[in-house]
Amino acid sequence: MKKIEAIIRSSRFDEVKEALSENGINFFTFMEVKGYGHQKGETHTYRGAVYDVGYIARMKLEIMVSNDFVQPAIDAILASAKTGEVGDGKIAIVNLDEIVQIRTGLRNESAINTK
Amino acid sequence: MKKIEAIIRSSRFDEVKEALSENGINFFTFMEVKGYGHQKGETHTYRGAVYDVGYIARMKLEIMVSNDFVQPAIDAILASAKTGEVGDGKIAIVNLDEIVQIRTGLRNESAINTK
Amino acid sequence: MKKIEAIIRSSRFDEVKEALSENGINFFTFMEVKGYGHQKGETHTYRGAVYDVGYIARMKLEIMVSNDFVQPAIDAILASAKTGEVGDGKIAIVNLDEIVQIRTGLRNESAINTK
Amino acid sequence: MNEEALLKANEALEAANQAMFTANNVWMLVATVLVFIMHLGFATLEAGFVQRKNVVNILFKNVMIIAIGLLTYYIIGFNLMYPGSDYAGEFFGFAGFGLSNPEGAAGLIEYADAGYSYWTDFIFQGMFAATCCTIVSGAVAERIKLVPFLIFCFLFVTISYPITGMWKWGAGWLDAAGFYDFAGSTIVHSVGGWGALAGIILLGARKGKYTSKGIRPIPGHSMPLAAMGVFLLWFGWFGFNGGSVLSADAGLVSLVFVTTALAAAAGAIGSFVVSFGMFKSFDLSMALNGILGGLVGITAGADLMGPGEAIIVGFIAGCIIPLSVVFFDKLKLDDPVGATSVHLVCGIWGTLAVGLFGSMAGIGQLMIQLKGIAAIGVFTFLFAFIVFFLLKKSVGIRVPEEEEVAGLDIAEHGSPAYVGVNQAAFSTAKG
Amino acid sequence: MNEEALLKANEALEAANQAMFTANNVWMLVATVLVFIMHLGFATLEAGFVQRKNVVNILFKNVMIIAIGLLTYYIIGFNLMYPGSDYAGEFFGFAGFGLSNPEGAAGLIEYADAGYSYWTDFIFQGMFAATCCTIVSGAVAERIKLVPFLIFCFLFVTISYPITGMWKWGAGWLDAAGFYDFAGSTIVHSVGGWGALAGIILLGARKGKYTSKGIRPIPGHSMPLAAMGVFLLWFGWFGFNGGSVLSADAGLVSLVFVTTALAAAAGAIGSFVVSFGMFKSFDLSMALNGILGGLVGITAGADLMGPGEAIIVGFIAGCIIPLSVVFFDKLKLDDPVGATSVHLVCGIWGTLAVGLFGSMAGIGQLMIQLKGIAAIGVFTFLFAFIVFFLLKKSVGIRVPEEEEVAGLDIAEHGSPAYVGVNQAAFSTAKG
Amino acid sequence: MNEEALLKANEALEAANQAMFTANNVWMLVATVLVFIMHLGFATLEAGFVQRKNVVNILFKNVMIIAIGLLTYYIIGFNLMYPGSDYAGEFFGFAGFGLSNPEGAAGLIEYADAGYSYWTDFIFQGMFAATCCTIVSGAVAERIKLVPFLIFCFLFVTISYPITGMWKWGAGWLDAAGFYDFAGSTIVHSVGGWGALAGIILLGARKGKYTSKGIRPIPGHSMPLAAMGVFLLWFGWFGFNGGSVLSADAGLVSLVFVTTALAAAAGAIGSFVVSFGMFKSFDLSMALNGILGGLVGITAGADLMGPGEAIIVGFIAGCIIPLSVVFFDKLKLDDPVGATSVHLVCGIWGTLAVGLFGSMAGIGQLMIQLKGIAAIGVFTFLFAFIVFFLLKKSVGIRVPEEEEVAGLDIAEHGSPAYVGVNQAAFSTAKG
Ligand SMILES: Nc1ncnc2c1ncn2[C@@H]1O[C@H](COP(=O)(O)OP(=O)(O)O)[C@@H](O)[C@H]1O
Ligand SMILES: Nc1ncnc2c1ncn2[C@@H]1O[C@H](COP(=O)(O)OP(=O)(O)O)[C@@H](O)[C@H]1O
Ligand SMILES: Nc1ncnc2c1ncn2[C@@H]1O[C@H](COP(=O)(O)OP(=O)(O)O)[C@@H](O)[C@H]1O
Repeated sequence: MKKIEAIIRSSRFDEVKEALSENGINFFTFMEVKGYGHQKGETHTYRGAVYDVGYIARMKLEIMVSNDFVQPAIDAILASAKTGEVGDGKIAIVNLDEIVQIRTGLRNESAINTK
Repeated sequence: MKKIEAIIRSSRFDEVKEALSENGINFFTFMEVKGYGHQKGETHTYRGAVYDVGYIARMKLEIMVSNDFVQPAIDAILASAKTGEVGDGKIAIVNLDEIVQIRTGLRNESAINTK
Repeated sequence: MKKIEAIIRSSRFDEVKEALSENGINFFTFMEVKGYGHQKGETHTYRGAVYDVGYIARMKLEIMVSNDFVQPAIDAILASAKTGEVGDGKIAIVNLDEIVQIRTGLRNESAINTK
Repeated sequence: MNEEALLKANEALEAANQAMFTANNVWMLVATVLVFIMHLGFATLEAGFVQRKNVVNILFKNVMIIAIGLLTYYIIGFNLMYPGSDYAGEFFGFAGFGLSNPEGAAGLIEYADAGYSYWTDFIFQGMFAATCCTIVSGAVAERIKLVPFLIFCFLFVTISYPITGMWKWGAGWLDAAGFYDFAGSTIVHSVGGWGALAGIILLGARKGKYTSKGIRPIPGHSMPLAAMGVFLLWFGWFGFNGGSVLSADAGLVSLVFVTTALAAAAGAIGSFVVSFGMFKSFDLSMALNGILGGLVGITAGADLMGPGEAIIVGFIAGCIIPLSVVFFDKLKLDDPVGATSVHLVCGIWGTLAVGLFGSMAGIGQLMIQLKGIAAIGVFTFLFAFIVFFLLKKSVGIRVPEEEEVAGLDIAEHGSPAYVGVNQAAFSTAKG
Repeated sequence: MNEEALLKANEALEAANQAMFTANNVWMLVATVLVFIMHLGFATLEAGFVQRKNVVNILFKNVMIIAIGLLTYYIIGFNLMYPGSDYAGEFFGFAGFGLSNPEGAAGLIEYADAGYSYWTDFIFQGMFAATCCTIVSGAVAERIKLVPFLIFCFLFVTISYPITGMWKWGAGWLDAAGFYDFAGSTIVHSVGGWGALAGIILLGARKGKYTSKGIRPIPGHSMPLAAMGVFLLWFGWFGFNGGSVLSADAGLVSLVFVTTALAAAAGAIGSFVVSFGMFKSFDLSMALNGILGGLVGITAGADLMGPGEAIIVGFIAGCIIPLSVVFFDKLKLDDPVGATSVHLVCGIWGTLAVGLFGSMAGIGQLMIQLKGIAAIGVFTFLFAFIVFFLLKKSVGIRVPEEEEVAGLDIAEHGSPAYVGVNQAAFSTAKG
Repeated sequence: MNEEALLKANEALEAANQAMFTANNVWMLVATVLVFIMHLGFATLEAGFVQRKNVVNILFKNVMIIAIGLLTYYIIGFNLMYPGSDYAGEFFGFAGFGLSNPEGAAGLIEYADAGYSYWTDFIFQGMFAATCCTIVSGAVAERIKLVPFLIFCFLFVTISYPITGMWKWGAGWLDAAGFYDFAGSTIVHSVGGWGALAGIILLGARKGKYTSKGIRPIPGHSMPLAAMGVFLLWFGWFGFNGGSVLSADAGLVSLVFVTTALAAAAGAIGSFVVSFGMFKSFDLSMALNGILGGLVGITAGADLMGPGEAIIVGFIAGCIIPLSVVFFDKLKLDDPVGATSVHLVCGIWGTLAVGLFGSMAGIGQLMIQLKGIAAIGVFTFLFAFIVFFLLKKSVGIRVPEEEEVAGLDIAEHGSPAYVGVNQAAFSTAKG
């Protein structure tokens, strides 16, 4: 089992969600994060001083899947999250030793609700 | 060393904290996250239109522990976070290559404050 | 490739950012988290009752790097985030199976913008 | 020409009287709008002192209270509170449903001895009426069911408040007995406070407030809202007390302004000093409650005191606040906004103060004040307790625990008070 | 001594007249500040009903509207709206640029029959003027470009509003025809509403509001701000309607207070009942709009109704609100704050109500009311439509999609409305 | 019958005079409540312009300032500022501690030539007094220690403000010299501004504001709060300037309303134009400060100007704002709310404007204005500097760096201004 961590533009969130859903992935956890990278932060102005806020706002999705779903998930995200502009974000794959569903106590493959 | 990632209901937070503490785990980091899964989002009404907010609010706990503590931690979370209703959340176990305590520079087992 | 997860004081954020940058690491994602550990939470007073809010506010940085950069990154963080007081936080290293840059579809080393 | 001069003089006198009537009435109308804006003050104060998840609910209640209060006061309340001279010295009277300008436009100036017009009388009193329910709404916040609460308000403002109000302001038996309550320390504030007390006794505390390990405070979600509420209440209080002169009498209204302002200021200082002494912190919520305590305290005797006496009365009210808040917490009576301390306790204090300070002070007056406090307290508390009790036994008054945890905004209104930054988090709608 | 008495009597009469003039003028000035604060009411209401990312923008617009409104009303508007008796019964008139106290200080009392001074007249009317643009600003929020919007406002408040205002209040042809609109259900509120309607037709809906799967609501970011706005508007409305008596006449102003307050309260109840029936939820935003609907509804006939009639007019206005909001959504006319429902629809209703209830009711009056509604509606809608259309074809009126997604605060102002907890997130400045 | 007519005429004249007195006094009391609500305006403006972590602190200070201001003005300030005719033309006078209605109720109308009563005089002036400290509180926000600040305020409002106020309004030497300051551009606003300047010089800038790489702005946490503050201040200013007529004189008060409103509007435009020119952005915070600049600017001569002149004075004040803000930043004088630009710089400008525009304009007057500005400036700045300096050397005036980083809300008050969504984050209480 793997955990897919995707950092995406919040404006692409709906599209990514739909693309994942079309690939049978209807489960994930997400949060708002701040990114620092190629793309510079927004430029703000306050009382005559112009400054860079130093970050860009992004969404992070964490998706636990069984191994078969890793490639389809990556493809779905690539297809839906890409704008081609600097700042599109990254996907990382982390290996998971174990997954437990709290409600049932079921472990691993059977704990993942990817279907 | 492992990192335990638990996604739980915020209403169970206090119970989970207590259960971990009873098992000698007095250290973790947590954050508010949004979940998308079996349980549907809250239904809101605004000016005559009913809609699903598309997510449920959850807490995510990240607990770094030495290997001995993995099973007790899982058991403690299962016992304290479970309501039996859809939406109870998941626990995932990630392997850690290394842990460093910033204050002391100590590494690995000695860096983890589980006792 | 590794993901470095660093939990630091928000008051050290600027210093850490600079130290990473000096080591050629100009890319990371960060978020506000709450910590529970050695350091007790802030003590608040409200209408005559004194209470511990139960957590301390921290920043979490997630930095994906190729293996060569792990040690320099750890050193940079240790040097810049340390105050020596209880509550300085932790660094953890997670192995990554794969990294994909959404904009280009490039994978792994070439996907990481550490240079 | 002799006749002409007299005619002219009469004309001039009538014009002067009309001018005075107009000036008086302008002041009473200004006082009315000032009392009106107190409802925004209560709304923001209470909204600031509750948790984020119960803000829509408290705002909704405050909106409905003023609407219900004005309408029922028109239909029943006004004629129950001011039944007319036929019922002087009585316990109860009613002059019939609805309103009717008694004499028509021509008679306007005679209505209240040139102090104000008939319509002004109604609308000024109407703005006061809803206040008693607003006070309750803060104390029972975060756990009461909406519809039973609105039923309670309807009955409280339509029946209970006008009846006890009539006892004094409607020339009833307490008035005849010499009880004095200038602008309503007892008649408005304590009445609200007794209703609040009955409510919180029957409701119980918010989940998690009183634990086996001690009190677990549930801080209000926004201090700017709370502070705004207090400033707006103070602002409105100039109309509440100043309008209670029932004319624009220059000397008296301005004296009432001075006593009101100084008592509020002294209340802030009193609360500051005592709460710093007790808790070693500069507690904003206490200073805010201290101002309100000072205002409630001076309300019964704002026209009887000199500035120095007003300062003493306000200062003591301010000192009472932290002690009273801690006291109610000791009793496990959970009042998120401190309404019982501010309105009930300081309302009693202010009413007693009439017997202790100012131009009516004296042991005899003190006894009469006690009598009035007790009579109105017993009636109001019983009324509120019975209504809440019957509601509790029938439809229930407390939301289910899940709803309390989730917050009343989502549970009862399906709508949060604040919506976050990121619209992307919204899925496509169903409806 | 005979002579002396007459002289004295004359002196007294003059003094009495001056006193009455002063009292009248005090009321009109108080009404002016109350109308002024409605601009804060609009600002907070609109700010509360938009998304977090468009708050600076809406506040900026509200600040600029009042500034532009006052200045242009001074330069042109006032003399276009009140060109003087030479233009009575006409469609258009203009008394020249700027202001000049016509008779000097000595003539002050004669200016408006001792009701108010020349300067008071200007400033009271000036406070009204900007309102029509503020109404538009809410409806077109979250997607209109700033500069074209300010150009629209400039033209709307400088030309369109004074011209139609003159038709009735400036003694123009509609006044001669017997049209009645006491404080501006049509002349102020519907005019704003027609401008809003033209704007939202030409602008289109906010991105993502109307999807193939149905309506996707875009909830306002702060209910406390919205509620504050409604209370402040209600507060100010006592000046808006009460000041429209144009003197401090005790009977009439106080009657207007009563009808205004009761209509607002009934509007809240009407909206509450209908929206609960329709959506099975206690919708705060609807209750708030219901209050405003009741206020707009009573505005045309606030001096003609008894309290019972005012309650009916307000209640119906409140009932209209949820129906109208749903109706505009059906037409895919996107109005974030409900300005078209509140100001246009209830403005029409209120103007018609003059022909149905109160002392002028009658089929003949109803027809004249319809005529006035139609004439002003056609003129204003066409004016606004043409101006917005020309702006659309030239500079464009809608922000680019990316800017809409990012929010106008960052895109147009480079500055968010709220800055988060953690300053550490700020990098060192460039500038 | 002859006698009867004369008696009647006398009675009528007295009634007319009483009516005028009452009307005048009603206006002065309304002005008082309007000035009162400016304290809420300052509180929300300053709260909006500081960081989230310092909001409780600034609210607490604003609450304490009005409390301290009113009480000390009662005990000392009023009789120091208005020591009576014995001290006319002097530098200093004192009429004793506390207040005493000098003639009793019967003499009320004579007190100020039927303009207002004794108590009105005190309370109107008392509301002004605290303003000077409120101005300082904004400038020194986010880094000053609470208790030393309150000590400073106590001394500033009790001693410094009344002494310089006496020089002009208390009929002191500057009044005798012909200095003119209608409602306090210098006497209130610049005085506050000088105190602020002394404070920020001795305190130093907030940590991280001026870096080696340039200015790092520290944006205010809530623009809605800031905007609300400015609207409330503008609202209150109608009482501040309108009440300074010291009667309800219809022509003069309404002229002051016109000049005040137009100057504020022109200030917004001036600031908008210049700041757009300088920074190419539509900066809300500058537009808000521009309004305040226009208001401060017109304050000294609001009764002397025609509307056109008021627009010029206000427009120039608005233009000054962005230049002045940038200028103080160049000097590394850190003022989170722009109090020095608004109150000090525009206060000086407004005082000078009396010599340049309006009915007193002239080179001689200009010189006298300069003299007054200098005299009051030197005295106030020295007073404030010495007090702050002594406090700095004794108890210290700046919070430790950790406290500044953590925020004063937690460090000094143990309580955040806003509490988040999730109560689950709270542990069980200790206390
Ligand atoms: N090495 C990295 N580690 C962690 N997060 C990263 C890394 N590189 C990029 N990100 C995240 O992805 C976001 C977009 O990356 P950026 O470099 O701006 O664009 P792109 O990926 O298109 O080159 C960043 O703001 C950051 O949140
Ligand atoms: N595959 C997954 N990947 C990431 N997070 C998940 C996954 N499945 C569930 N979650 C998280 O757990 C929460 C609860 O899951 P849900 O499927 O609703 O209930 P249950 O686990 O009881 O079946 C989700 O809202 C989501 O935050
Ligand atoms: N075992 C752990 N798992 C996850 N987070 C931890 C762990 N230990 C510490 N942390 C995080 O680091 C923060 C600081 O740790 P703390 O124990 O207070 O100080 P120190 O590391 O200096 O001993 C904690 O508040 C928490 O966020």
